[in-house]
Amino acid sequence: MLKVNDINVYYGSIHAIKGVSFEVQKGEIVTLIGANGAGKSSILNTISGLLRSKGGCIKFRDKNISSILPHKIVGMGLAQVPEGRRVFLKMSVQENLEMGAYTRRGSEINESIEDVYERFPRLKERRRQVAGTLSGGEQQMLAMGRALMSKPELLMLDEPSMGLAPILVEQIFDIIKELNSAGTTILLVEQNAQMALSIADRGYVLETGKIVTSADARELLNNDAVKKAYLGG
Amino acid sequence: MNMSLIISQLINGLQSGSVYALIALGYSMVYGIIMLLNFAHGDIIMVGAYVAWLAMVNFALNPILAIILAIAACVLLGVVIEKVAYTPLRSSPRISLLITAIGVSFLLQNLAQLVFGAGSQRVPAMISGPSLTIAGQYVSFTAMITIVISVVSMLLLTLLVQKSKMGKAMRAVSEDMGAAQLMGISVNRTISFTFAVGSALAGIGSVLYCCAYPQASPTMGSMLGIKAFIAAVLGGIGSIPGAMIGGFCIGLAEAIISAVGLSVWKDGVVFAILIIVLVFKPTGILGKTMTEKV
Amino acid sequence: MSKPKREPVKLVPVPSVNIIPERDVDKTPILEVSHLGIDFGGLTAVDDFNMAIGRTEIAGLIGPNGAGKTTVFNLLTKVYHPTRGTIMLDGRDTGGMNTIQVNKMGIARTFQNIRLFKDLTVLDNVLIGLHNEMDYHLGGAILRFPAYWKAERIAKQRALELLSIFDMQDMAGNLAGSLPYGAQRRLEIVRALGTNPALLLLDEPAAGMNPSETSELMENIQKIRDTFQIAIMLIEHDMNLVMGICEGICVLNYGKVIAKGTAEEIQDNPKVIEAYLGKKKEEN
Amino acid sequence: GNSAKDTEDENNVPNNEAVGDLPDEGNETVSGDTIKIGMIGCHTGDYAQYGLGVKNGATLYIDELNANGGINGKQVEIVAYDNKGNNQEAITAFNRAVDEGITALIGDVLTGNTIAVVGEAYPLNLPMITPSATAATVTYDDETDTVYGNVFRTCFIDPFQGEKMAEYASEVLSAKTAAILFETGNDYSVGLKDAFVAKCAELDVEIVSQEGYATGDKDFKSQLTTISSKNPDVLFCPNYYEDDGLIITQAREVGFKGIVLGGDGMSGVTGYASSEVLEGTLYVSGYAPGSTDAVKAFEAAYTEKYGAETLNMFAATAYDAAIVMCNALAVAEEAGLEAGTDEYKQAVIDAIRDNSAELECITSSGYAFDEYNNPVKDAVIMKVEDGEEVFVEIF
Amino acid sequence: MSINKKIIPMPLRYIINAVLFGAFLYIMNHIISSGIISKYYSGVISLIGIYIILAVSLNVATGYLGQLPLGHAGFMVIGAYTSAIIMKSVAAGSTGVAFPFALLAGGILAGVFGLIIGIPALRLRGDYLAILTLGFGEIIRVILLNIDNVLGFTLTNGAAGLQKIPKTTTFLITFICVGITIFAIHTLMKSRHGRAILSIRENEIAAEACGINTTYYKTLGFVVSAFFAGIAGGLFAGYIGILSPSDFGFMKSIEILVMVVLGGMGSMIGSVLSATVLTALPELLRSFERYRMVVYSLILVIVMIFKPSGLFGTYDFSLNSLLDKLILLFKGKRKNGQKNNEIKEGAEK
Ligand SMILES: Nc1ncnc2c1ncn2[C@@H]1O[C@H](COP(=O)(O)OP(=O)(O)OP(=O)(O)O)[C@@H](O)[C@H]1O
Ligand SMILES: Nc1ncnc2c1ncn2[C@@H]1O[C@H](COP(=O)(O)OP(=O)(O)OP(=O)(O)O)[C@@H](O)[C@H]1O
Ligand SMILES: [Mg+2]
Ligand SMILES: [Mg+2]
Repeated sequence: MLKVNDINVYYGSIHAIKGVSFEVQKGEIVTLIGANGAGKSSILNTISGLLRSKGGCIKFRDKNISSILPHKIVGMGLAQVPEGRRVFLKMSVQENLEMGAYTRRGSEINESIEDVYERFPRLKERRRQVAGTLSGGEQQMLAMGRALMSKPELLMLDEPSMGLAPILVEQIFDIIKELNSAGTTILLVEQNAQMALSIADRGYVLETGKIVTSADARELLNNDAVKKAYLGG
Repeated sequence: MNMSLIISQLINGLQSGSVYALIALGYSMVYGIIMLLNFAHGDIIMVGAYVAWLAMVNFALNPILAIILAIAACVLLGVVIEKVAYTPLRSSPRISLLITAIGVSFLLQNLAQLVFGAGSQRVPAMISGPSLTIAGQYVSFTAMITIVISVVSMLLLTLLVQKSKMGKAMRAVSEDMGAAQLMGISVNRTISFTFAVGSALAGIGSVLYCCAYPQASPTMGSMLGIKAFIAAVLGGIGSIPGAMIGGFCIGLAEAIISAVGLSVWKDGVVFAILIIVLVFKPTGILGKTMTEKV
Repeated sequence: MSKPKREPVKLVPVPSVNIIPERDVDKTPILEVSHLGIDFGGLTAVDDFNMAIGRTEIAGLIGPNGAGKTTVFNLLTKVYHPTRGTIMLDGRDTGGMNTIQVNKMGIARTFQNIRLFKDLTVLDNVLIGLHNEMDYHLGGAILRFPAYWKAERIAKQRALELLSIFDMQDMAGNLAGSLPYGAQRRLEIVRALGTNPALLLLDEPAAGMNPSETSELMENIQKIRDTFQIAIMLIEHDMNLVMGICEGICVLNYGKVIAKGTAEEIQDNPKVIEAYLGKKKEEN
Repeated sequence: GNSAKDTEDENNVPNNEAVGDLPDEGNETVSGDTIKIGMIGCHTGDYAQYGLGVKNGATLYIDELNANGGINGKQVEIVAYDNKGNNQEAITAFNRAVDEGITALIGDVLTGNTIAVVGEAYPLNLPMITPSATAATVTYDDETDTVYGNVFRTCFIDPFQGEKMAEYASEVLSAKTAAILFETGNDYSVGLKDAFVAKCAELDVEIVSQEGYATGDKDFKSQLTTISSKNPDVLFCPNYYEDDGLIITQAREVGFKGIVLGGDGMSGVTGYASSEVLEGTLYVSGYAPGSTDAVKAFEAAYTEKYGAETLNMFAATAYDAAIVMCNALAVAEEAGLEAGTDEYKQAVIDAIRDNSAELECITSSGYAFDEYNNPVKDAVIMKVEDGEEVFVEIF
Repeated sequence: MSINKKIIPMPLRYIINAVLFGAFLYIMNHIISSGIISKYYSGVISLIGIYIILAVSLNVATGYLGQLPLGHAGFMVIGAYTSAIIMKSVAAGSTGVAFPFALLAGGILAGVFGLIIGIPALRLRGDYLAILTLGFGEIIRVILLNIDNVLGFTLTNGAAGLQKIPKTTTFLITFICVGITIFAIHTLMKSRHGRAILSIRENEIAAEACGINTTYYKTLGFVVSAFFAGIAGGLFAGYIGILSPSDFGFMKSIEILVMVVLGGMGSMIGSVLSATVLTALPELLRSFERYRMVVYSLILVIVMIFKPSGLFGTYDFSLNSLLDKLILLFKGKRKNGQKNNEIKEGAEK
């Protein structure tokens, strides 16, 4: 479904992503793990078009999207929950969700909103509140809910558990699993490697802009090097 | 002061206030989306006035056609300025954008001076109609039409921004361009649209201005722009009804100050009002205080 | 402006940070909060919040998202002014004080969303933290009196030492904004330490860190407490960290305290499990 | 018409001036066969129409003179610099022109700029004639009671015009009440107003209302509504013609019925308001367009060369200033003095003062200067009739 | 980037700078007083000096404090009128002696206004502050224009302006002021007070959390900025000899702001160079007369598009670090890998 081939990203003179290639099959949960600054977010941003790769090619559903503008990519069924939530702080919760459905039209939008509220009852309580005054966790829920509003085929999540209460982390991971079983393909970036690998089908380990290991999630969980570096063991 | 004098002074104030308000709306919209004090906005009005003048005097066109041409020219100019001068600076510090806007403003003024000469040109009447008499006081047709058009523009604009999809896209883009793109919003199109609407308002403002003060001169936009901008700030920049209220406040304040014989202090008093309002209500009359969540 | 009671610690080089004295926690309270509460419009974000922290205690504040934890920090540091209740720092009521005065009295903090001076160097960030520890005046600065040289020299030395807690002294010349995320979080802690606090508030210090970085952070937090002999209160969602180093834990939900106690007590508290921890703990 | 086009052409005419040259090395003074005259003024900016009028008017005469063999066989070279109507630029431009070796100056244009330039030119005793700076203090320092011997002008002074209009209102129009609407940030306007007020007090004309406006204002209705409500016999508008056009239009709109009076700045107002509202408006001027053959010839030549747009009163007084200046230079040249020397400058100054009375000029029959170096000229009263500015009488 | 490469010990660095600056003053003064260059050039050089002070002082509020004042000309005009009124009232013989005091008085009064404007400004952020300062500048102008009529005495001479001000501004006094301004602002900014000002620009909430009295330092930034603008105004008055309020409108403020931004906000050398270039540029463009404003505005737009952070960004040139680099270049060949050593030296700076 998604095929990333030899992408390179530069920030000025900093070479942040160095020839990364990987792929995500339809229906999979794939996770990218790596230390701070390894380049995980940069990869997601490149896929969604916010950053541009020098050379290389990104194929989504067999279409080269490496030079398509980000807003068009969303329309093709690829959504991203960006790092740091980035909800629209001055808009209400409800409006944020509506923005998520920007590419869609029609009456099912309201149903989708209700679906999201069902998943995150807390959001329903705060539907009229301005997103800027939500707590960190509430914002994270909102960001996920918003991404779901576009009914994506591939959902990219950038550290969705960051700053969330344990109970919510579980909930978020449950939602991810649920979404996946409902047919959404997931590309997950996580610091919480333990959790991520436990729900993922496959994983890639990223170090300073390069993929160093790729394997089945189960294998990675038992990989000593991975254990030592990312699982605190 | 007798009653009819007061009424006629109020109408004077409302008329000039309406023009300020229209222009302030444009300022507010552009500010709202890219946080730019678009100093070139006033000069767009100047170009509109010259286009109207050219159309009617040099090409002897019908006034209606001249009005359409003037508005179209403003829209085009606004969008082109945005594309050429502001788009490359999207990710730059805001002050660079501000200086660019000032540069564009200077450029338009000086080009106009080069092309049309330094003196002003008389713009023939574009709108005419029957005048009214209210409370024994004569009210000109242009005054009425100016007030009506600006109120209608404000209502339409409020609807546009609050209700339409494009309006929501505008608000989203103004907050976080990256996230807006992830929602499937075309940032370029949204910003261009905003500039087009803002400039169209400038175009309308320009036509109404010329009806009231039928002259076009290269620097006519700068003071007008600043006043309108103050109106926008006074009302709470980014707020559409705010721009309207601000415009009327300034117009009325000027009229009242002049009426009581303090006209030489007019500009000073207008600015003093602004400062006092800002000190007590730092975000303007209708501006929302957004406390930063820490 | 009431003069802060706390004596500024004279700027002398701190003892080497590697010496961790063996000692017990000083439980006499540095901070006592009673009946603290704040409303935002109709929303009561924090209500009837009571707690005390010992002089060298490490305390944890946990709770579901939106429970009001960050708000408590904001109240303590006077970013928000409480609607009700009192905050006593070292026996003094902080009512009517502002952020700056509270800081001078000894509360320093980090932020949930990092607020560094991004375009300044790491060293400058710490030196700004040390602002009130230097005492030369404006004229002395402009005319470069000896007091300036002396204070700046000592401050710089102190800054480098503080940075060395996290082994960051080599980054001193880098721009703060260019640091990796984790390093930025650590720098915020160093900067807060610069203000010579008696109580250090850390808002999710481990957010965005992986497990190995987190365990390193835990050691460092303990090291800071031991070296500087200060109280630390932290908000964190990483239970390994909280349970690992906090001597006392307070759990908030919907702005109210639902439980208080040691790590063990909290872990087994059904209310906490229901509202916050989830069933996972039982599974383990 | 195609006036925009005209302006374009006018400025593309390459006048044989030193504009394009950078200052030569070594700061040479007058070269052997040319005489350099400086021309500093606001050629760009808000008041460019005055500056360009002055520049073109003076250039017109000098070109004619050069075509006829120049002064004493020497060609006259113009060193023209723009000051954007700004004092700081006026001083630098002047110093630059001095560097270029000018022997005399026609300019500056605006009063403030001229005073700034006088500050530099007086110590050099450089002969200068301003065709347009009307404030009394341009040629005379009232604080120290010194007359700047080197500074002359070919236009009226502000007080003179203000007084004339007050007298005219009282004596000819039998006005008993008057109102004023003036531009507060403009020393010309304020100068005229002050003189008008003072004279009215003397003549028992009551000033019922004195309103000001700020530079750049276009809306005068509030002031005019107040003025109109007091029903004055005359309204004195000592402003420039573009503003006056708007003022008179709006005055009629709010129902003012009296007579509008103006100063020489009103010359040209017919382009800026309809003939109905202007009908009967009177102003004092130093120049009556189309009044004599000499004036007609000047206007024809000017229009042919530069178009009609900047053909204003100051173009005419600048033409006169050039006549006076060139005549004086000729005197010094004939005396065989060396350009740039103190004697030469003094000789030019003396000649301006003593030898100008008999000259054939267009806005005045010769220039006799009083003890303050101000010209003794007759005031011309102009009136707008059927959209034309016509000569009424000499008052 | 290492923080620790200062090789010349501190007091010596100042002496080197002082000597170099003194030599520059001496040579230039000699050149000017001996008439090697004409009044035109010396006038332009004085103007450059005045604009350097204006740009550098505005940079304190804009570049360092991170605010956007649009009324710098207001402070300048206060200094100019104050100094001019004083100079006009002193006896002709003693103008030379009185001038420095007049300048100081102008600076102080401007500073007082900086304080007055700074206080309401504290409540405002960003663009609202910009508008407030714009309004302030305009109010000052309106007051100077009309005050005489109202209060009945002649102080400012209204629209006609203050004329015949003794022309006491010389190259020497201008550049001594330039030197003092640059030195004072430099030493201020490289101190705890300067860092406090910077911290407000960077993040006000965090600055407060660090115990920095943001109110005090914001006001300080304004006062310093205004004070030096007042001095520049006094020099301007003594240079030009005539002051009229219309010369100090909004456009003048913008002109100065453009200098700061074009040079790079927060870069002192940027302000200095861009003040120099932008003052000299119109003179170089004199040959184009009618096109020079068009060219000026085009340059402005183009520079901003291609170099949005200004020509120098926040880079600050320092003669010392240049010398340091040269010295390092020589030493570098001999010494290697002595980071620790350098850190110690740096710490002792
Ligand atoms: N805007 C930027 N300018 C310069 N460098 C950047 C920028 N954004 C990221 N980088 C650098 O690029 C590298 C990769 O960053 P990225 O944010 O993709 O890492 P990450 O794996 O997502 O880290 P984290 O776990 O902290 O989110 C890092 O070294 C970072 O410093
Ligand atoms: N300025 C404000 N205006 C309105 N509501 C606010 C404001 N600040 C906080 N709140 C509300 O108060 C509640 C507590 O917020 P707070 O940020 O303290 O949560 P938290 O416990 O820190 O959560 P998290 O762990 O997600 O950061 C939230 O519901 C939030 O929406
Ligand atoms: Mg990331
Ligand atoms: Mg929080």
